[in-house]
Amino acid sequence: MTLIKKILLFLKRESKLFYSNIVDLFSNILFFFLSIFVFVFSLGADQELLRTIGLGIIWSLLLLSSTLSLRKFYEDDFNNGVLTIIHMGGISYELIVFLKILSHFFFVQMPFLASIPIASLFFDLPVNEVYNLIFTFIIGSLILSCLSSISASMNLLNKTNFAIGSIVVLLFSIPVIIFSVGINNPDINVNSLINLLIGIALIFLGISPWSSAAFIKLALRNK
Amino acid sequence: MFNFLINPNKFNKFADVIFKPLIVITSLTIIVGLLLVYLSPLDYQQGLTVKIMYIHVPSAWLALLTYAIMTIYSVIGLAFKTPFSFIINKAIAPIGAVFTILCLLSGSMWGKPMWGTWWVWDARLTSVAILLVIYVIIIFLNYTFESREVREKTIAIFILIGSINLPIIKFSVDWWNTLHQPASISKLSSPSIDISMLQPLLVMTVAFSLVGLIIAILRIKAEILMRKNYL
Amino acid sequence: MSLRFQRLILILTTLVMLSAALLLILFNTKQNIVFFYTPTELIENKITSGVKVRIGGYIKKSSIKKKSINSYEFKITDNKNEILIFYNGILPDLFREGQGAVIEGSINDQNTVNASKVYAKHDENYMPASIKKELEKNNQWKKEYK
Amino acid sequence: MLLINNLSFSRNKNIIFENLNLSLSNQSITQIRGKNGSGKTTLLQVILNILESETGEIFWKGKNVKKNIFNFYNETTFIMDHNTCTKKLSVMDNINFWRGLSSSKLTNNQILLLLETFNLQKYQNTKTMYLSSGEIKKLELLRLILEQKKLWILDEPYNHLDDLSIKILNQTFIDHKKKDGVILFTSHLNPNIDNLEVVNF
Repeated sequence: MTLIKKILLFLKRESKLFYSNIVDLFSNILFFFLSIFVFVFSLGADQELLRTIGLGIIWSLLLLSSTLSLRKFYEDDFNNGVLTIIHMGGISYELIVFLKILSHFFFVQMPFLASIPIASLFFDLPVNEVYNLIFTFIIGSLILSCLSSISASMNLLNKTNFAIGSIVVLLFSIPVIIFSVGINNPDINVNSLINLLIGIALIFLGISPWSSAAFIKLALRNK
Repeated sequence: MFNFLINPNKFNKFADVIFKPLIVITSLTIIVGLLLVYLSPLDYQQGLTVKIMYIHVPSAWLALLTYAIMTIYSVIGLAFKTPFSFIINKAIAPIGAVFTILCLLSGSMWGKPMWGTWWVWDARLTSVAILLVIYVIIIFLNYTFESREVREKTIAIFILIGSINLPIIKFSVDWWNTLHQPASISKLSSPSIDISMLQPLLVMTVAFSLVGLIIAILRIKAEILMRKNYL
Repeated sequence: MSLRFQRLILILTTLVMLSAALLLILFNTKQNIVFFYTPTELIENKITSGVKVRIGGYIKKSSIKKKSINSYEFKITDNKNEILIFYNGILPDLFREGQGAVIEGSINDQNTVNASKVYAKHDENYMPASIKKELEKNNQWKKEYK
Repeated sequence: MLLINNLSFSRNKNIIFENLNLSLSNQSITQIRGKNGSGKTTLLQVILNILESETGEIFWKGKNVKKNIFNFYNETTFIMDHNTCTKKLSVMDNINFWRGLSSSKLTNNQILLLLETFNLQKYQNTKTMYLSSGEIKKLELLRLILEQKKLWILDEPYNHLDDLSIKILNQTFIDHKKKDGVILFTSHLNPNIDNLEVVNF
């Protein structure tokens, strides 16, 4: 019982932090829209072309925008020792990572959901494609949260080469992109594809607490 | 008995004993293998191009085998904190990368005349390309972190995460419609490759593994020497 | 709750998640990521013309017609349905009748495709040319697709 | 209460300490005194199992700490040498978070009273990033009373404190000692506390 109370407490703290950091979130969304503008202007206003490549561009820009908030994931709590305090409060590091992933999913990725319909307006995407995009984004962003957790905890360990974290996110997001964009193939079995995406999400949800916790423990030991 | 697989000193001794005979055997196998490849018949469809297979298939197998070995050693290293595991991980990652590159290049050279293209984005080719990227990241990670313990453990964990890719590579041709042909040799059925072509393929595979083993021994010994102060 | 108990619960959840993921992936791989469609799939799905597709199948026996230099016309079949292909360009070595091939191009109407690229697909059989002759002599050579 | 047996720790083949024995009895205050960089902080982290010792065992109330780590944490307050409060949250939010984590039974009124004694009540809803470093340190030390734990482990508690606050802190130590408490802290200073046990490091 006390553990559940502490978990709720943790999530409450995350939500408070979310409100105090809301400017960061809006800058991420602004980055997302500006990069869409850059894309549109560099390609020219060919409506037909934009419609065919729109989905791919939106997905890859969502991915890039989510790597922006990568450093925020653990760094603050790690540097001022809050992670240790929380652990001493009786929550294992694996559980902390799991909760962090959930709160990242709700507080960082979900706000992007609202920006997707607006972004698809710029590319004049058909309604069913937007619908599919939102659906795959909900599952895909959960995977992205797991990946961000893994690479952010990896970044705690090195103080110089931050590119490596983004590389890891991009590398493991390849299957997400393949299956998410594949959904708009006209004669694909949508159900099986969604199931496959859920399968990938479950794999990463399963392994990321262990690997991130291992990285965090390593980082604490070498602080 | 198998202590030399986990103990650096015993490995050194073992390597010293087998190294010279190994070189002799390897050169013999290479000569025999090349002769067999030279004498092997032409394919009824591919003609001379089939001989690229004798490089392509062994290097692909060894690329996977190297990664599988690294995965096993990472598990051992993380569970029992054996320093030798991390030596292996550092020493053989470039070997795996080279085999992967060899596999991709030879496959590309075969694909141009046979399929009509150097490269397609089908599941098998993509997953092997990802394997190469994983190898390259592992090599980069070796030069990223300041602390040795951090470096070794991070690489081991990363190898474990990346091992998801292995079954994807293996089964990609069965799960999905790919341009790449399915495996010709599997345990469950008799191989769909003629015996006169299977023989040189197997000998070449042994030869490739032995060459890989020799390079691995040299690299591992060098790595042990570099870490003499820590072991 | 002790650390061990938390870990135990987490290990169990991880195992459940991973096995569920394995089941989901194993039961759903077949249909979704396709490098190509078979002619039957293409006809059944009634794709609108102008869409880019890849079609895989076997080249129908004695259907290749060379109209001029580097301009060909042939049929792709999966023994149920067939599709007529027009292609301008160089064909790969392995491209022959009865052999597998993947065609990339845009659909004209129901049964014809304008190919922009032709890949020959190789099967997993490797056999010396001499043995094939031998087999053909003894009438043991079986080819499924004709 | 706390028994440390044959403890040693080394980092990258540099021995930080070796075969260390220490026992803290009930109702005691112990100071680990040593120069900067002598490994005081490391010792505290090894005792708290944040770092893993190479040899040796630690017992709390006769039980091995490693095997009952959360039971040990449940009776311990650890004050680090730097601030652990979240800078972007208000003072009250921080306090509520600590209170929840340690399942403390203090009521809101008691907490307000505490804030008053530390002269922090006007900052209740201010984000901690706007507080001065001395005030943040006082907020940090508030955790000692807030969490109501038996064992206090402090790393350099006297940093950033003025004379008055040092006096209050010493008084708090003595009060806690009288209530069956155990205190272990590191410092390079020479604090004015009766019956202080000093371990030179």
